[in-house]
Amino acid sequence: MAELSADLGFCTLKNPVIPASGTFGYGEEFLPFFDLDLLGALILKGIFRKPRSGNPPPRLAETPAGVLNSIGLAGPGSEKLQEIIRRLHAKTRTPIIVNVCGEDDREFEEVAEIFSAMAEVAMLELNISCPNIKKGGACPAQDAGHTSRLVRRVKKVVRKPLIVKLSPNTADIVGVARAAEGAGADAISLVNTFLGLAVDLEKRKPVFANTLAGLSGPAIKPLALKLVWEVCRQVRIPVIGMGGITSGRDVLDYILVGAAAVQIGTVNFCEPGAAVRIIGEIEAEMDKLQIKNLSEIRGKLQA
Amino acid sequence: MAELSADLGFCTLKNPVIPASGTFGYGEEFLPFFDLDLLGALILKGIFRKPRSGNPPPRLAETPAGVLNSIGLAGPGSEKLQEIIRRLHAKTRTPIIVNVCGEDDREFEEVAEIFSAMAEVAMLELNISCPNIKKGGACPAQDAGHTSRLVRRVKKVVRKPLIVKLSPNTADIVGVARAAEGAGADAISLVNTFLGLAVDLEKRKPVFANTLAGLSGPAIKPLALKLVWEVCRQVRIPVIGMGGITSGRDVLDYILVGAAAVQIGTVNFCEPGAAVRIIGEIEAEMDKLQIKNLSEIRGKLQA
Amino acid sequence: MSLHLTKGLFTAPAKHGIMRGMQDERGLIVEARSLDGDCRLLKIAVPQIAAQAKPGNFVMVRVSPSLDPILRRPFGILQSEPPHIWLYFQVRGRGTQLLGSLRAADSLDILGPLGNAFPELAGKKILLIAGGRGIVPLFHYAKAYAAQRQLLLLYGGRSAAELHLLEEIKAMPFEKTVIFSEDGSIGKKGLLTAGLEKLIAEQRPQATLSCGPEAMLARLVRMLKPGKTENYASLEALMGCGFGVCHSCVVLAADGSYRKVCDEGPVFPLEGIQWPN
Amino acid sequence: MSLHLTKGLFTAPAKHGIMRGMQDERGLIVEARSLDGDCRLLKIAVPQIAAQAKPGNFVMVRVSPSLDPILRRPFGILQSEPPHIWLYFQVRGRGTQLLGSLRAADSLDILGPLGNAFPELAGKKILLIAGGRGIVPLFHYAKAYAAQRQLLLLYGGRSAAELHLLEEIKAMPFEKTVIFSEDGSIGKKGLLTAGLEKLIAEQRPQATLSCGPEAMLARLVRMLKPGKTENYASLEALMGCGFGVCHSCVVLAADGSYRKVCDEGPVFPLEGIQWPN
Ligand SMILES: Cc1cc2nc3c(=O)[nH]c(=O)nc-3n(C[C@H](O)[C@H](O)[C@H](O)COP(=O)(O)OP(=O)(O)OC[C@H]3O[C@@H](n4cnc5c(N)ncnc54)[C@H](O)[C@@H]3O)c2cc1C
Ligand SMILES: Cc1cc2nc3c(=O)[nH]c(=O)nc-3n(C[C@H](O)[C@H](O)[C@H](O)COP(=O)(O)OP(=O)(O)OC[C@H]3O[C@@H](n4cnc5c(N)ncnc54)[C@H](O)[C@@H]3O)c2cc1C
Ligand SMILES: Cc1cc2nc3c(=O)[nH]c(=O)nc-3n(C[C@H](O)[C@H](O)[C@H](O)COP(=O)(O)O)c2cc1C
Ligand SMILES: Cc1cc2nc3c(=O)[nH]c(=O)nc-3n(C[C@H](O)[C@H](O)[C@H](O)COP(=O)(O)O)c2cc1C
Ligand code: FES
Ligand code: FES
Repeated sequence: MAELSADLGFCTLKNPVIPASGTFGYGEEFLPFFDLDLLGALILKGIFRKPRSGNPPPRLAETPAGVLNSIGLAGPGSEKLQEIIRRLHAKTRTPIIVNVCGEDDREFEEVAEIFSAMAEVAMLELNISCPNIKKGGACPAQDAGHTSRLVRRVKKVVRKPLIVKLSPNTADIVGVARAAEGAGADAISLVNTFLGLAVDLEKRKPVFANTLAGLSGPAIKPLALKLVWEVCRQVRIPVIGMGGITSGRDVLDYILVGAAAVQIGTVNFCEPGAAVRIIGEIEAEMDKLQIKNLSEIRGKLQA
Repeated sequence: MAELSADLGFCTLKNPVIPASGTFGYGEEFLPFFDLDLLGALILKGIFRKPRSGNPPPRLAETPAGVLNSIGLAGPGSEKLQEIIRRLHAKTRTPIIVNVCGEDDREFEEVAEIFSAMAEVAMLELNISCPNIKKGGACPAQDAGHTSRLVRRVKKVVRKPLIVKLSPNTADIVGVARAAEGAGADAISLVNTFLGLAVDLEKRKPVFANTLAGLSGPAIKPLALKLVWEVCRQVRIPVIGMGGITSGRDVLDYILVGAAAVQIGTVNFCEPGAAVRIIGEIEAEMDKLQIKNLSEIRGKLQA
Repeated sequence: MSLHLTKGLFTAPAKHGIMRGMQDERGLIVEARSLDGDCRLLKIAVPQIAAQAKPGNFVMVRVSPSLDPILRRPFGILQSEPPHIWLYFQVRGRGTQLLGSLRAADSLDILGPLGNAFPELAGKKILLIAGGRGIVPLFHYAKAYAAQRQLLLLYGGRSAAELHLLEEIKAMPFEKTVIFSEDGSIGKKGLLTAGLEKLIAEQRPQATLSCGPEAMLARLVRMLKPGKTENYASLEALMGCGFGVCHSCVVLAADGSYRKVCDEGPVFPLEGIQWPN
Repeated sequence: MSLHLTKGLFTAPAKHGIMRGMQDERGLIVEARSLDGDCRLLKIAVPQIAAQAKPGNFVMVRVSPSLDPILRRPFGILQSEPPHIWLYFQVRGRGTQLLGSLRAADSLDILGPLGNAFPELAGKKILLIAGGRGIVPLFHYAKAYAAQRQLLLLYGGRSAAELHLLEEIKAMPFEKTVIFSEDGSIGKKGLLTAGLEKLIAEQRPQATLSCGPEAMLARLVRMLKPGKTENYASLEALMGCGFGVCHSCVVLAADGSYRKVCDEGPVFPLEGIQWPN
């Protein structure tokens, strides 16, 4: 029987499967489907300081094997999320990760500080890569300098492991990853969504009010896997890979290129029980390939 | 009845549908399926000066709603292609476009000169964006400076309209497009394939000998449409859009964001008659939406 | 703008009762029927979902085992006769095309029951207003409650070819049934809203439950006198997940907040929504 | 390395005769049978393709109407009885799973007939060597020519569960049929190559036609004495298009050039290919 634990350095997860921010609601929604304790960890929908109503609909468009989203980080704000986390923590021992958002550096810092102080929170993921906040999809993770400044600032106020989430919409994702590492990030996660466009031929307008939106789902897997591989080879901190995962084999592909763990996003929408199916498939696949534990293949791609 | 002609400035095509280079062989292969005269134009598989055997297999991998390819531009070389073009030209009046490749700038120039001299050739497409030649996927179209130098050099020796084909694997596709325009390109086509990775878990190796490969097909459509839109807004020369087109509606999406014509690639593999189906769908869709001609919607996206 | 529920305006979503019971169940099609106007009727064995479905609930259906289309499609439950539910839908785009091509003995994944339900409105006289395929949740409601409630039905559509289930409706104990078609091919000619005032004046229902195109619901809200009847509508929206996690299905409420149609709805007080003019 | 055909080694591809006739035809499944070992037999009405199919040809099948999986899958033609062809395949990955779930009355797009064909070898005594589902094109050959040729069959697979069509084979006028299974569950125990030398020594065929796993073909090329028999093999390769345009299906030929299996093959002189050791 394969051993599934995933070593993040600063902690070990019971398995490498972590539902991704924005695709797993606030956790509780999945209680009808499975015991949350089965997960490696879980990440809550991105949170700002204050409640946000999000973008006007439509917020989602289906694309071939993917979705474009422009949710715009609708959410209840930090206060309300603290309550939700307390309630959730009472129901599961799985590490809870808070996805920290901000319109500016100060908000990132504030929100990070709030949740760093909560005993129920295991780690923070700094979402410096959301394409749906600023017009044109701009975000701090497109720039190594901004990333470095922001991570350094946040690190000063938090006492929890800090995962920095990167954007694929940059020329030099490796440079940004190194900047995050240099600024003290404990881990890196990638990718957030790719900037894409959908248009409404009848109205002759973009489908989304923000024009651009973020592409996720199976369609992006080959692109995301390439970026995760490149980053894994250039940083020493653990990397959490994601993009288009729908199966246990997909997870092992990410581990093979160097990821320590993975996140699964869009698949949670079309199959609420996906996380647990995937965990089962990882084990079955490892047994079939006679892989005893993840470190046996992690980063072992011969390229 | 909608009028389908597509205005490229330097010429008018009877309709906007052009099979893309590398996905339409040398044209003749499609004779069993339809009359080539039905096409707006057609582009032959990329050509180098000398015969090339291409990359070792596997050369193609299926991905969700897409394919990764690492064909490596196998081909018979310029001499043989001239014969092929003469034979093809005897069978169709549709404008024939030669996709010009090179390992270095000199080869691009040489090959362009050869085919510019052929009466049977209507235009040239300069393929400065193939990710399957150099290790790591490097190509001239990743850099505005290189693009400018190369296009200028080629323009000096050719007497035919020159389309410059861009790569999505660059931070600043608009900068590269402007560089091509400034250097005298008559039109721009985009996108070539996106760099992606596929791995073989059993062998713990990349699927492709070159490690990276190029992603095409429906999966990339939202990403490609975004890039085409951005470029269309920033250059004055005509733009030929492509990426994931499988239907008449897809074509009109590209026209709406500003493309003067489109190319269709991967769909030719899974449906040899796709081009003709798509031309029919464009007409039907235009009639339904009461669009009389393409210029009525070209670039009319209100964003 | 606030995301807190405005008490009173919105009925507390039945969510925690119903959502608990939701299942991702493998369904078996036991009957598939094609109807005029490119409509389909599917009878599907989903014992767990059927046992719990309440009128107004819907399901998310995986129309293909492949990754494209990747999202499920939402459909109302026309009728629940455990272990079966019935779906009734119109072929529109690719998803409904795929679903419409399935046949008896095919199986597919169904997530449900989802959403809140219509309020029970026990003992009231209720007018059901169905535009086209909006008949679905109202049919379910009528099947479940017609014996214990006084129900009226106002049902309209483009033409006879798009109005189905008329035999079944005739067999149900409606107090009165009025049919409209835009082209006059069946029932009275015109939009169903043309018959609304007369029906209300004559029958004096205490509540209305409606489902249909947005334009119809918008017209209703302008015609129904506030306070005279309690009015609820079942809404549609593009849905990514159907169980409250993607936040894509929002509709703008009268109080300026966004409401998720999938788990705060699909049934809302008609006046609680901002309708287009 | 050159891409010019090495005259003599490769038979000129029948391409221009056959490829002209290729069609993308809508096929109707008229019979679907499940066999042991996760194998399937499909009988499909494709009048145009069936009318032109020659032994050794194959088809590209669109296994799903959706964009995923996007590529067609190649399958040999087991038998052509116009207006029908038969496919015989093993469920392996997602494509064959989808294809294997289709039933009578389902329809699907089929491109063919594709590829060159086996040489006719009129008047010769021919040994057919089939490993597992490699039986497909050889079965077609035998059906077409058994009456006019002296045919021998050497057929092997992992176990009885993976060896099908034995009844049909028994009914065909083979001079001799030898069956092997790796686990001994049917016929002789072992790899079919264990029976090769004896069969050749006894029967003295003038040609061999083979199809099966790469390892089997590689073993054959080492065992068959050059010059003694004319040897042809039908190859498999990953295929993007099946009609010569994507250049993905190449195999390394003995002369160091790459050959496209789809239109320069799938039948090649056995010695014309570089086999792994
Ligand atoms: C709660 C709910 C219950 C529904 N119940 C029924 C029902 O019982 N019977 C029925 O026929 N239809 C019902 N619908 C609508 C049905 O979901 C859509 O017709 C279907 O999703 C279209 O899918 P498609 O792939 O065929 O179309 P697409 O190709 O996705 O789109 C085709 C057209 O349908 C529209 N559309 C797409 N998705 C939706 C959606 N979720 N809601 C409304 N319009 C949409 C698009 O805007 C487009 O105009 C319901 C929708 C909701 C939200
Ligand atoms: C000319 C030709 C004729 C064929 N005839 C038959 C036949 O008559 N019956 C039959 O059962 N199979 C036949 N095959 C093999 C068949 O095409 C593959 O089994 C099928 O494509 C696998 O598809 P999949 O989606 O199920 O598998 P995938 O998920 O794509 O892959 C599953 C496994 O199948 C292998 N595979 C994928 N594609 C091919 C391929 N084109 N050729 C060989 N292996 C492949 C993969 O490497 C992998 O190990 C033929 C192949 C060729 C090239
Ligand atoms: C609807 C939606 C909402 C998302 N919201 C967030 C978010 O709040 N914070 C964040 O960091 N990422 C968010 N993401 C990105 C995902 O976490 C993930 O990075 C991305 O979807 C890629 O993974 P996938 O291909 O498995 O979906 C969101 C994605 C989707 C589709
Ligand atoms: C197998 C294959 C071979 C290709 N060869 C070439 C080529 O020779 N020259 C070129 O400019 N582009 C080549 N391309 C890129 C296509 O022309 C096109 O830019 C790309 O596939 C995107 O369009 P699509 O999504 O419609 O396929 C190739 C693409 C594929 C899939
Ligand atoms: S459909 Fe996902 S939240 Fe409503
Ligand atoms: S499969 Fe495309 S060239 Fe052979």
